[in-house]
Amino acid sequence: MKSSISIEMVMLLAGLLFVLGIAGVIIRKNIIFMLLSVEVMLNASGLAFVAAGSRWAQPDGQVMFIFILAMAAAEVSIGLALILQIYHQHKSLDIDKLKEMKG
Amino acid sequence: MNNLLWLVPALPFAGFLILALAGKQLSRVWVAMIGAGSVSLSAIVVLIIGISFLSQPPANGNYSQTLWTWMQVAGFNPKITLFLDALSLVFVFVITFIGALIHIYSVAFMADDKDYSRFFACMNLFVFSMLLLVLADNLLLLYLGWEGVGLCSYLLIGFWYENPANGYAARKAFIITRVGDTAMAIGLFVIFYQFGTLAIPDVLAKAPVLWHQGAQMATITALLLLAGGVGKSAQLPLQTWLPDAMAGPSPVSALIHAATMVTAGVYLIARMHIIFQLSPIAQMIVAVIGAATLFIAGFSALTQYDIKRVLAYSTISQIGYMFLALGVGAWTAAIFHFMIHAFFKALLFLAAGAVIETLHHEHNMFKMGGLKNKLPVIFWTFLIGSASLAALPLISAGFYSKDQILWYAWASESGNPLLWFIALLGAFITAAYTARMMILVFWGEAKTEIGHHPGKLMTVPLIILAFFSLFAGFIELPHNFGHLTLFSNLLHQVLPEAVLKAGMNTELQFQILAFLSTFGGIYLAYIFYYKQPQRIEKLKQSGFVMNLYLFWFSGWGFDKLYNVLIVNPVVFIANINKSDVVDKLYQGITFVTIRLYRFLSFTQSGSLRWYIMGLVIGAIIILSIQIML
Amino acid sequence: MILIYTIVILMGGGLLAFLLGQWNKSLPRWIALCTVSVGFVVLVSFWIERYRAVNIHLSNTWMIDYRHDWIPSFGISFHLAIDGLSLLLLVLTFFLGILAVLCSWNEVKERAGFYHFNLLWILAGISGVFMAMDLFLFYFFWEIMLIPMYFLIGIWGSENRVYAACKFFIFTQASGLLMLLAIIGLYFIHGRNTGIYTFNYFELLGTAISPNVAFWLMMGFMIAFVVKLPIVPFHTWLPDAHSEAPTAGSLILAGLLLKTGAYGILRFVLPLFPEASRVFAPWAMLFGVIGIIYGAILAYSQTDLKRLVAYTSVSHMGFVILGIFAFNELALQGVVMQLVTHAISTGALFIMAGMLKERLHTRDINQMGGLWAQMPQMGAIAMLLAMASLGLPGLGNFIAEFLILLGTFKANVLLTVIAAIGLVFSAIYSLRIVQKVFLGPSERSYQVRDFSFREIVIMAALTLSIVWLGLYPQPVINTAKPMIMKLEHIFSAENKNMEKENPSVTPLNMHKYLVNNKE
Amino acid sequence: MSGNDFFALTPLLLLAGSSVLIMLLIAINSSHRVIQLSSLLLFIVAFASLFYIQKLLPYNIEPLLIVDGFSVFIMGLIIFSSLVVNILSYIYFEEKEESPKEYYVLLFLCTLGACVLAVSKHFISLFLGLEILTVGLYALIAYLRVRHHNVEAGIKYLVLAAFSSAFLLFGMALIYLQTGSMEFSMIARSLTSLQSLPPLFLTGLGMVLVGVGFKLAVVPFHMWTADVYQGAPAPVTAFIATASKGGVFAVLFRFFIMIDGFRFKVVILILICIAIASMLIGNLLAVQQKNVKRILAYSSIAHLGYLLVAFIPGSMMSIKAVSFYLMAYFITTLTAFGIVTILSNKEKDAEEIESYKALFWQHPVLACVFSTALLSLAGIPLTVGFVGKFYILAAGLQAGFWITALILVFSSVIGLYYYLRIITMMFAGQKSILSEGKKANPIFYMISVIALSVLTLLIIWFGVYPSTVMSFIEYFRLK
Repeated sequence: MKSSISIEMVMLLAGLLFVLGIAGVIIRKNIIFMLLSVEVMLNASGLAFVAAGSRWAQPDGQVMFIFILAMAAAEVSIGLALILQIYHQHKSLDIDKLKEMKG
Repeated sequence: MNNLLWLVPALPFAGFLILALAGKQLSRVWVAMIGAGSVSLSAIVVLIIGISFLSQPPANGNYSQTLWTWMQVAGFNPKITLFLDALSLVFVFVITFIGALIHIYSVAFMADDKDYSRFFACMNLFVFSMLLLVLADNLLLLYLGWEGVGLCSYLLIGFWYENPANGYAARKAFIITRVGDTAMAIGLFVIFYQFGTLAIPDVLAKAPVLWHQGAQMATITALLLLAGGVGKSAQLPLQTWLPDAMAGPSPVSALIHAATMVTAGVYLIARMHIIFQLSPIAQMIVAVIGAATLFIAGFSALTQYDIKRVLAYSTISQIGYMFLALGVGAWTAAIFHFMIHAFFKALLFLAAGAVIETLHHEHNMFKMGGLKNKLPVIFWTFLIGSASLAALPLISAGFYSKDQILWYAWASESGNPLLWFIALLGAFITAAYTARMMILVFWGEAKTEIGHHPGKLMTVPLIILAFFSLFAGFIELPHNFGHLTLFSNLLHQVLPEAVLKAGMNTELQFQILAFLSTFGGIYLAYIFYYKQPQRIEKLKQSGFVMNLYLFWFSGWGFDKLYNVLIVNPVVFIANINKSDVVDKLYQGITFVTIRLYRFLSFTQSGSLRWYIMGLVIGAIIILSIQIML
Repeated sequence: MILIYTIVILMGGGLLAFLLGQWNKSLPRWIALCTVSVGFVVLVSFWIERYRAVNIHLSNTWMIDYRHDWIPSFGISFHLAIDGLSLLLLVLTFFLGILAVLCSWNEVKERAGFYHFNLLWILAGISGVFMAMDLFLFYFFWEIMLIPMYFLIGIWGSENRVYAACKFFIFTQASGLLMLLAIIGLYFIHGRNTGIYTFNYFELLGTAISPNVAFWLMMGFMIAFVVKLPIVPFHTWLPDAHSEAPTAGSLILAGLLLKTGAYGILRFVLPLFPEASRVFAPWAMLFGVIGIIYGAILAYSQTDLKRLVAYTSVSHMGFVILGIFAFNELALQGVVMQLVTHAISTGALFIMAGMLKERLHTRDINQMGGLWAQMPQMGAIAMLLAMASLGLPGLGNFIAEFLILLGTFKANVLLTVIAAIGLVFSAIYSLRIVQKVFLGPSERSYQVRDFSFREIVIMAALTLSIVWLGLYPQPVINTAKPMIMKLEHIFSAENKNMEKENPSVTPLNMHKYLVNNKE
Repeated sequence: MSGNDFFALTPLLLLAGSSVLIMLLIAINSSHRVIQLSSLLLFIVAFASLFYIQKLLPYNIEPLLIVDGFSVFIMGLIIFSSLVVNILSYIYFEEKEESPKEYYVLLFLCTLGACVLAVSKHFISLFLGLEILTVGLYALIAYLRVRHHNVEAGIKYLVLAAFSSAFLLFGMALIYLQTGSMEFSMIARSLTSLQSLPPLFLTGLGMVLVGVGFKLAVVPFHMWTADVYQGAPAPVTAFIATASKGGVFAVLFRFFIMIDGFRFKVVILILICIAIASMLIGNLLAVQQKNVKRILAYSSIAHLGYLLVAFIPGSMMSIKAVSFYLMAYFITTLTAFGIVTILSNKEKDAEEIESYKALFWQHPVLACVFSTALLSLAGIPLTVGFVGKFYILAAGLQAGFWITALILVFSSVIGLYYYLRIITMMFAGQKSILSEGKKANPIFYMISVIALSVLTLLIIWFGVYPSTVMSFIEYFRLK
């Protein structure tokens, strides 16, 4: 079955999502939202993989996507655990407050 | 006799070693015995050698003894070789003989000094170095002696080290002579590359072969050697150290700064006379330097109040005469004057030392006076010395030596009337300041109480020296007055005869002029300092005279000139650069590094969002580089 | 094997001193003394035996040559060899080593074990430098001596020691790494030319290198050596290191570490890059002369005694570089003499500064003065050393400086004359030392004792050797001769080529007119 | 998969199995000591298995993995460093944490991840290995969760690592899009025809570099390093500094060798820029730093820069130089962090430079060990670091990269300054402010000290006599 959406368009979307994710990470101060934005970036990469896989008509892209999902899940779970701890310690989720180490 | 030669320098050196290593443990008597004894023994050895040399002149005109080869590098192989010919013999004789007398004198003179053994150690070392200087067969060994005497001069000028002024004078002497020495060292380089050796006989033998008359190389070499001589002999323009060198004990002044070391320049030029002969220009410069020095120093001597400074300037002036003689080619006259001068100047210094000691270390002549009757021995010996210095006609040795020089300054081939006139003027001034000194010290009323009288150990050397100051002149009499040439005959084995201009045979007129100038000088002093001292006061009213007086008094302002031109700038640069400007460069690097660190560490702000920004910017840079290229 | 033993003895002795120093304070110094003395005796007897057995100045071979594979994949071998120059410097190393142990006999009371460990390892590193005939090995030893020296200065130095130690380390390390680059560069060039990849000195000799590359490679070597030597403007580590180091440290710095720089130039720079050296020679000589004058002027203005002596080293080392790049036997022999005599005389001055510090607790010469009254022996020795430093004939330094200037005169008259002015300056600063410290009025009323027996032994050894070298330097000259002849041979051929090219008269080639009569 | 495949993967399987085994041990409530010792044993077994699989080499497990000499060598390094970290961990965690047992599980997993990186030749296995490693590290870094610094470091690392992973993935996707394969050799095959690279591939490669660069902590992706090094527990820091970087560098190297990335000028240019920037900035950042862990962090940035210097020529010599330097760096860094670990106390890691004052007089052995390690990092002869640096310079100069070699020299001089500062501090003063040795666990303290001493001896031995190691590396190099 021939796709009606061209690869370029999908890649463009993926790139857009990726840049949006970057922007989100940079702009947001709340750690949860930062994690969220990172997820967006990861998914953008996943999308790119899927698109690439479909270009070469291989399943590899989709396999990769599943791996990415799994990895993102693991990451988020640890991330959330850490966020809990941070909230516990700092009573805040503002990333800019986490500046104890520098120099 | 040949193999006794090494004993001459070795004896004083042994004395030095014993005194330096064990001086603290020895009693004063032993110190004196070793100190004076070693030099006296050396004098006896010289006497033995000298007699044999004179009675059975060696075939080639010299004794030489090689002790060992100093080093052998690439064709440069100076040996430690002693070499004695007539010229050296005169010097060796003067050094050991006068040296021995001065040592004996010092036994009494220094009797109360706490550094008795140090004094004799240095004196012995000096005699050793000086002997090495005149006995050296090659220029490098000569240079060793040359620097060695400089060292001893330094040590002895600053002998009373507690006073920083003495130390300053000592360093001044060393450093100024070092300037000349350095030039001389360069001269040695030139000689080595020209002749491939530094051995004096070889150099002298090769020079006329290699260089034609007036060769440029000869001039360069001669001038470089001259620079060494000028430094050591306190001639213009390196004369400023000698008056200050009077800070040392009087025997030191007598031995080093009158009789021997300061005449090393004369020896060097006489020794290397062939090179000088090859360069008329250089020889002319020698003569001019001599004339100018004798003139300048004479006027300075006229204005001093410190008795030793008077004698110091007079020494400079008298060596000026010797240089003048060397410059006009009157080699033997110069050496003759050297010998006579050694006698009378040593005498004068020793006598002055005795006076100073008797007057409780009073140097100022204006505070002396009236000693004529109180210290008869000193007075008479001093008078004889002064007569010789002033070249009192006929009866003093100084007359015969100086007269020769005056005559040659006019009559020799390279002499000229101007030189002669300056020399004559010099003789006039010499007589004036000598008479002034005599009058101030011995006539008039006593201004300072005298202490104890000098003992036998001090007076006997004075008397012996006075004897020579009177009679040593008779071994060399003018043409028209006995024409005795014992001394020059001896020296003509080594040194050439002075060549006279054609038609010069009216020596008598010049002698009369010299007569007149001497008496004129004495009369002048008599008028101003004895008869009518108020005239001096009157003269001092005038600003011009006063300024002139101060100008002469300060040695024609040379010290000030050198301070302004050389010393102060160097010291200034040294002091502002004390912390080393180059280091600032590295401090700058450190500074930049630390600034960079500060900046970079500022980027490590700890803010996660900032880090992400950094990461993104890095990514953008990389991607844009990749896309662009 | 004697070569390996000397290094092993030192290193082993160091370790032993370190370990035993934990439970006995005085044992380390005895161990150190024995170790160094054994090495000294072995080397001296070897020297004498060689000197007697063969005409040392004629033999053209290496006395000992030991080689063992080390890192074969890089063509690196453990290659030690000595010729006369190395032997001289080795003897010097052990001689000063003994004195270094002796002069820190009472100075070092704490951590004596580690102190002597460092001392012996420095000596081991220096010995290695003088023996290594594999460039990698050379660099290896070159760096090895730094760390213990760093500790020596940094732990036992005076107030500002850390700064000085770091400065020393960083200067030498930075320059050393550049040399490493040059060594590796040379290695590859030689490898590409011949297919033999090796760091062996003998193989690398005569590597054909394009002039431009050769120049830069040479600069890599040179920078390491001139920093060590040191040459203005790379000298600023030296005053700091010297003034802060403990006495033995200063002694070794001045006596040995500086010499490794000169040795490096003689051994590596000139033979490996003859053409490039020739091109660089006028500049090197110029820097040498600048060093002579600049160091002397700086020495004059210092008030810290050790700093003053340090700057005199800068000045004296200027003569070394001047002489080396004159490329003739006279100057090179002078350089060898200068290395030996400067080590002795300046080392002695540093020891004396240490002794004064021990007694007066200051290095400021303005606070001294009039010490002669209480310490005439020390004063007399100081006088002699000052005279040595200003180049008084009869003492070793004179021979050195005279030969250097004599040799240089042939190569460049103008620079020689300027360098000779340095002799006047050396008189100024040397006499200033004596004046400020021993003469003049007493600044404070001290109660100080003169030399102890141990100090007399140290000073006697030093002064006797300096006088010996001044009056009969022939053993040193003969021993160094084969090496110097080889060097001169390299350059004499080129000399002739150069002279034909350049007929015009300038102040810089005036020498041809001053020296040409002979040829 | 055939039996042989399993055989070839024995070390990986052992590591994976070990983590399960430890989990079981935790479940039956074994003591910390038992777990520590058994994990030590398991690491040793895993390490030994590397020798066991030797005769198979090289062995391809299509399409994901390749077990060849190089990967065995890298795995050896990684497992070795985990082993050392494991030894050091006991006393560190025993006094700080009530139940440090899960730590060992995570350690095994991270080691597994790093080893997977070493054997991967495919983007998927690369990604898997990287994520196993990274996710494990998140937990390890923040393991002492009550400490503020640990958690801060954990979240920073987490966000940044995920962020950079996204770059890596996107880059991979682009390369995949361009070449149609994620296997290195296939990618290479589709590139062989091209002399100039298509922009899509270039962009992808750039993004991969961003991701990898982050893991390697090279400039400009270095900013997290100091914070994470400082915040993480000292043994974990040691692990991050060694094992994780080693694995990533290995895969990067394999990737570049296989696609022959060295022929593309642009890529080389970027790598040169990164190398120079890493060397300079890494060293500069440490100049006046007062925290030892941060100093070591910055120095690791610089050392990765040095590695890149050897990496850039892509020659035979590069491979050997990189292998050697990695080994040198591993041993040295482990030693250095080992000292930090041993000297840490219950409240605080020994990270202030002031706390090292007079260490030499208090603990001469530890001070000597630390000094040796620092000198090795500085590249002073007698240490392995010197031979490594020599190797790198040789590799760089052989290909004529004089600029990078010169920068290496200059920056390592800067580096010298801060290493010396630490060393100086250890020799300064009289009284140490650090506590006496770990009285609580004298045996493990001794074991740790012995382990570090052995490492020190290795540093010196390989520094003095490197030819055995060199021939070893020759045997195991990437072909």
